[in-house]
Amino acid sequence: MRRCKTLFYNLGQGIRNIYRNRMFSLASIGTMTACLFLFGIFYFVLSNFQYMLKSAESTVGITVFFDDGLSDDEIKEVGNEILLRPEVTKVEFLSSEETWEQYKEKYLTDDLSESFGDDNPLENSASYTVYSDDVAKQSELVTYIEGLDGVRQVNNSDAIAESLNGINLAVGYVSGVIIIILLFVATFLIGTTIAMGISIRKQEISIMKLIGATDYFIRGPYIVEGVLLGLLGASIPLIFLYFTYNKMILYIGDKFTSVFSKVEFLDVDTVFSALIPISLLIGLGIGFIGSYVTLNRELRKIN
Amino acid sequence: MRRCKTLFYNLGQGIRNIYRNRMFSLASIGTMTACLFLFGIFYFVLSNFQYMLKSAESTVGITVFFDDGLSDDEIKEVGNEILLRPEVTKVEFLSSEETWEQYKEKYLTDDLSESFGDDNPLENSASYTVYSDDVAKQSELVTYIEGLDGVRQVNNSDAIAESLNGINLAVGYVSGVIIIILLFVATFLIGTTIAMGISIRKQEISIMKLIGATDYFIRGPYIVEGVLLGLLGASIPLIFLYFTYNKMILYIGDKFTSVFSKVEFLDVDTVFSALIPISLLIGLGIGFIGSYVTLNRELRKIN
Amino acid sequence: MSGKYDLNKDLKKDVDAPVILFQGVSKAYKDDIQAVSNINLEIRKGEFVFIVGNSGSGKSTLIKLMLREIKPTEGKIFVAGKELGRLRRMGIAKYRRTLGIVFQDFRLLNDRSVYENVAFAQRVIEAPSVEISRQVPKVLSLVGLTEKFKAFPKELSGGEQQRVALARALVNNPVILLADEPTGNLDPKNSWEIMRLLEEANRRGTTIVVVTHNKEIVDVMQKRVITMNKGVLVSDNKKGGYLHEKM
Amino acid sequence: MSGKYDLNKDLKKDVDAPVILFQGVSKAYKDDIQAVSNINLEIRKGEFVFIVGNSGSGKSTLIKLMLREIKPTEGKIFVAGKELGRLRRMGIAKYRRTLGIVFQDFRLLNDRSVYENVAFAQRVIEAPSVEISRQVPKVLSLVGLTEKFKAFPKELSGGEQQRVALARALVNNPVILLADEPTGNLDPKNSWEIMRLLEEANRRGTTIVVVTHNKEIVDVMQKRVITMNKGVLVSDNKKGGYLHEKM
Ligand SMILES: Nc1ncnc2c1ncn2[C@@H]1O[C@H](COP(=O)(O)OP(=O)(O)OP(=O)(O)O)[C@@H](O)[C@H]1O
Ligand SMILES: Nc1ncnc2c1ncn2[C@@H]1O[C@H](COP(=O)(O)OP(=O)(O)OP(=O)(O)O)[C@@H](O)[C@H]1O
Ligand SMILES: [Mg+2]
Ligand SMILES: [Mg+2]
Repeated sequence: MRRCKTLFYNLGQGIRNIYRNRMFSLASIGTMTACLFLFGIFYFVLSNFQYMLKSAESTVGITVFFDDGLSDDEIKEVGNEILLRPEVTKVEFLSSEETWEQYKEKYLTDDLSESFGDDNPLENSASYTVYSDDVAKQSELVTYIEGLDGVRQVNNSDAIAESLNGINLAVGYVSGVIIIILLFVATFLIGTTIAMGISIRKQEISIMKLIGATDYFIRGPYIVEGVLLGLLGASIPLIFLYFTYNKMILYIGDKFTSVFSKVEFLDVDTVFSALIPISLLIGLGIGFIGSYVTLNRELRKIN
Repeated sequence: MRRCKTLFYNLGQGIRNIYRNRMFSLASIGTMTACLFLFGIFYFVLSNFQYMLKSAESTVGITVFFDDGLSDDEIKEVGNEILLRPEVTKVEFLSSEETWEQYKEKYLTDDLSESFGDDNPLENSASYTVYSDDVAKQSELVTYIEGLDGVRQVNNSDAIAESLNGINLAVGYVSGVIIIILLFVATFLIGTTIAMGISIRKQEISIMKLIGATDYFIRGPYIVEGVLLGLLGASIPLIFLYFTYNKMILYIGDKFTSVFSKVEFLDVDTVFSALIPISLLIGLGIGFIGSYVTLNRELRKIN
Repeated sequence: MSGKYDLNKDLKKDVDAPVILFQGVSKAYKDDIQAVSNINLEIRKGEFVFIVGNSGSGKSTLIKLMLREIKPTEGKIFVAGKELGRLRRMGIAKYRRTLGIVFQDFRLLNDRSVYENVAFAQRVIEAPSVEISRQVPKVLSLVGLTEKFKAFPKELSGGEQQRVALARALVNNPVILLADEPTGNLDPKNSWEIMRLLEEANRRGTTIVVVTHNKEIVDVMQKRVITMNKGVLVSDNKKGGYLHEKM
Repeated sequence: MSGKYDLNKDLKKDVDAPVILFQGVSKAYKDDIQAVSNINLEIRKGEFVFIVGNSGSGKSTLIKLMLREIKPTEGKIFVAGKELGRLRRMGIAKYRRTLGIVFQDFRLLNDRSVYENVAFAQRVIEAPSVEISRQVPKVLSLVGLTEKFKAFPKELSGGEQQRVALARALVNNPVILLADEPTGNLDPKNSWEIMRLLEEANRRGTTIVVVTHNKEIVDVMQKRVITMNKGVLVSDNKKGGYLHEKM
């Protein structure tokens, strides 16, 4: 009963505090909103970027050439063995005829290519193109394939694979660093906002203490206030971002249709299934811890 | 004389205000520092990224094949005409022999390539590789080259050129949007900080007005304060970033040596020759306008 | 200084108009709180007027009206023949500079020292530095606070704060001095010293309006006494004492 | 409630120890400002004590020491036999709940209504809601502020604010009531009503300490009068009037 009454008192006072100190409340919510809005934008950019890289990775192929005179069955056998690797997503076969056709088209004039007649100078150029979804393991995969019976040569575009891998790492690093900086900045900003809010109420708190209120009694409403402001400040950018996400990806997709036409964006629910709990937790955490710590420090100072 | 005295009074009072309201001053400087720090980091990422893309662009080549039997002089003439274009940075010649060598190496087994003897089935495959530093104009360049006498065919890797161009545009867009958001957020945060600062002094301002101080007289010290806080808040991240920039690029270069080994970062002075004036202007502007506007609104409200 | 709003000059001239003139002035804070009702009042140059009355009878409201901190909801107030309601921002500031004011709640600048609080009133009228550094210590010694010039308001006793407020009101030799309860936190001895200071200023020509609850002082000094009750001006004695309560 | 700090119980019991006991108490705010020096003072249960003295003589400092808002730089203060300096945070809070205090500068909660300001003192002692809604209007009517219960401190006259502060001090029927200048902003009639309220509380057993400059009240009421001068306790009359100034 008494607990219940205290809870109601704290809730009521907390809400009244928010209303009475509109200025301060707006500032806190605004700061929180701004920080988590930036956080959300970054989260979008990075999660989509990594998703796209993942798709890009799976389009980087390894070309496998076979020993002279390998039979079709043996070639199939090699293909099956390659498919045993978990990171391999697809294996495509290109016969020597197809290779020669492609070559002719690319390098030879019509006259010249006709001069070859039905001869195929690239008789032994049948190949597999192997796609994997993890470029980081590509060199390992190459070694594995080179060790297979019947494989003459493995060509892999090291440069592209390494680039993708490097970009992946770089994006991961930069994203990590920026998000950490952002969280630091957010914590600092919200901390000072709360500290200023409490410093405005120093007088009020000191009066309460002089009348005999315990720290515990004084703290209640302020913490309720902090938590509510934190949650509000986290919800606003979430709601805003939720309803604009689809527009954003449509717009960006539209702008760069030539480049990104094949790449898909993460869908709204996937992105927000992680973003919502993270944002709310950050809001709640900063609101609670921020007001608790600042209050305690301030309460200790008074008298 | 009187102007001078007023200036000194405002300066003195402004500095004293900063000291007396340490809490508020720290909050303002902190907010400004945080925002401009983020701004600086973005500026680094983006300016370097664009610089790198620019270098990458210049490595994307166009391959030019010639009409059958074109003489060496005529080929040279074509080269010169290509070099007339301002965006072209380099033209490399690849004789048909070299092309055949490369081909043999890539596609043929030793046995097979020996069977060709000294024959060169790719007799007409001499080519220029043309490098330009502006992928956006590549299709224009291709049309130009196709129109030249003696040119049989122009191959350009549309995909790569378009990708680079697209990435370039995308980075420009995203960077623009993020920087605009960042400036909005910064202005909002600093605005509320200033507004809170002024609201703390509402009482003080009202007393001054009741004693007969004009808006002009009251405003002076607060504006000096705003400007000083703005400049301080802009200088701190600048100094910090200036001394860590080299470490950052060293660290990143080190981490991704395999990918970025060839790409150079912008050097410290180039980056900061733009960042310093921009940051200081932002600090000064927000400090001045922020305090001026908030003050005027507040001054109008009182009495 | 534009002539139009220069009350200062008008106030210093020996104009015929009363220094302060209330014509049917009422002030309602909210619809239901009528703080003062239909006040007609005339104060002439050089007068010394006490305003007395019960708590909540509208005395401070009268002072705030004279100061133009608030505007009347009805009626007009003239100072030196100029209507206060017509003053613009600049005019109000200039008008206030001719006043000396002691607020009931002191209203000192909390983050400035005693010296700076008093000096501030001089800075506002753009007094030269030399005069400030001559005048401020003088007036601080008059109210007995020479030793406290470095202290901040929070470090002062209630009575000391009140005397700082008075020093600030006196330092500019104002044309009109409005003092709301200037001795509420002062012991009898200090209170009498303050009254002597006010009388002296009055002798030098300052028009003085003092709100007070101090019956003894009002009874002894035999000045003009205006009595308020529930927002109504119930009596105006040219020379009198503290009216006895009617209820 | 732990027994150790339960001054409340001790105070309500009829213990033999004096309610308030100062032993050689001095307080220096800064090295050079000795606000009170070597005070020895004993106040017994049920006493009614006036503290008088010049502005800045250390009266408020005495009250602040009793309230344990500040600690003495020398000497000890005992309340109901317990030394205040030994109390921990929780103990201080509990101790203060047994007091009723009127501050010289009121110290009302500016963002709460009159009703909430008074109710707050009851909430602090965790009074049940029923009692709050019965007690608060009662005490507000005692100080004559029934109609103002919704107003915020800023919307009150000086004297009204002072009476809210008094209502807050009275609402819990405190064991000790410390009032610093409770009538400084009140007219004689209201002042006397307040004094009657204090006497009534005193009759119900509350120990009362009143700092005042009101000579008339002190002279008429003939209670114990302690006189301070420059931080020194210069006289302590069991039944007396306002001492005349010696200088
Ligand atoms: N800002 C305000 N809003 C609403 N009501 C107000 C405001 N200021 C004053 N009042 C009310 O107006 C009435 C007159 O107030 P005023 O301050 O003029 O009284 P006073 O005569 O100075 O009293 P005191 O002697 O107690 O200072 C009071 O009832 C008060 O509650
Ligand atoms: N926080 C403080 N810091 C420094 N000095 C202080 C502080 N508070 C009070 N003083 C000084 O201590 C002395 C006693 O102050 P105190 O408030 O006890 O006086 P008082 O007797 O209550 O006076 P009054 O009747 O004017 O209220 C004064 O000289 C005052 O300036
Ligand atoms: Mg008043
Ligand atoms: Mg005092």
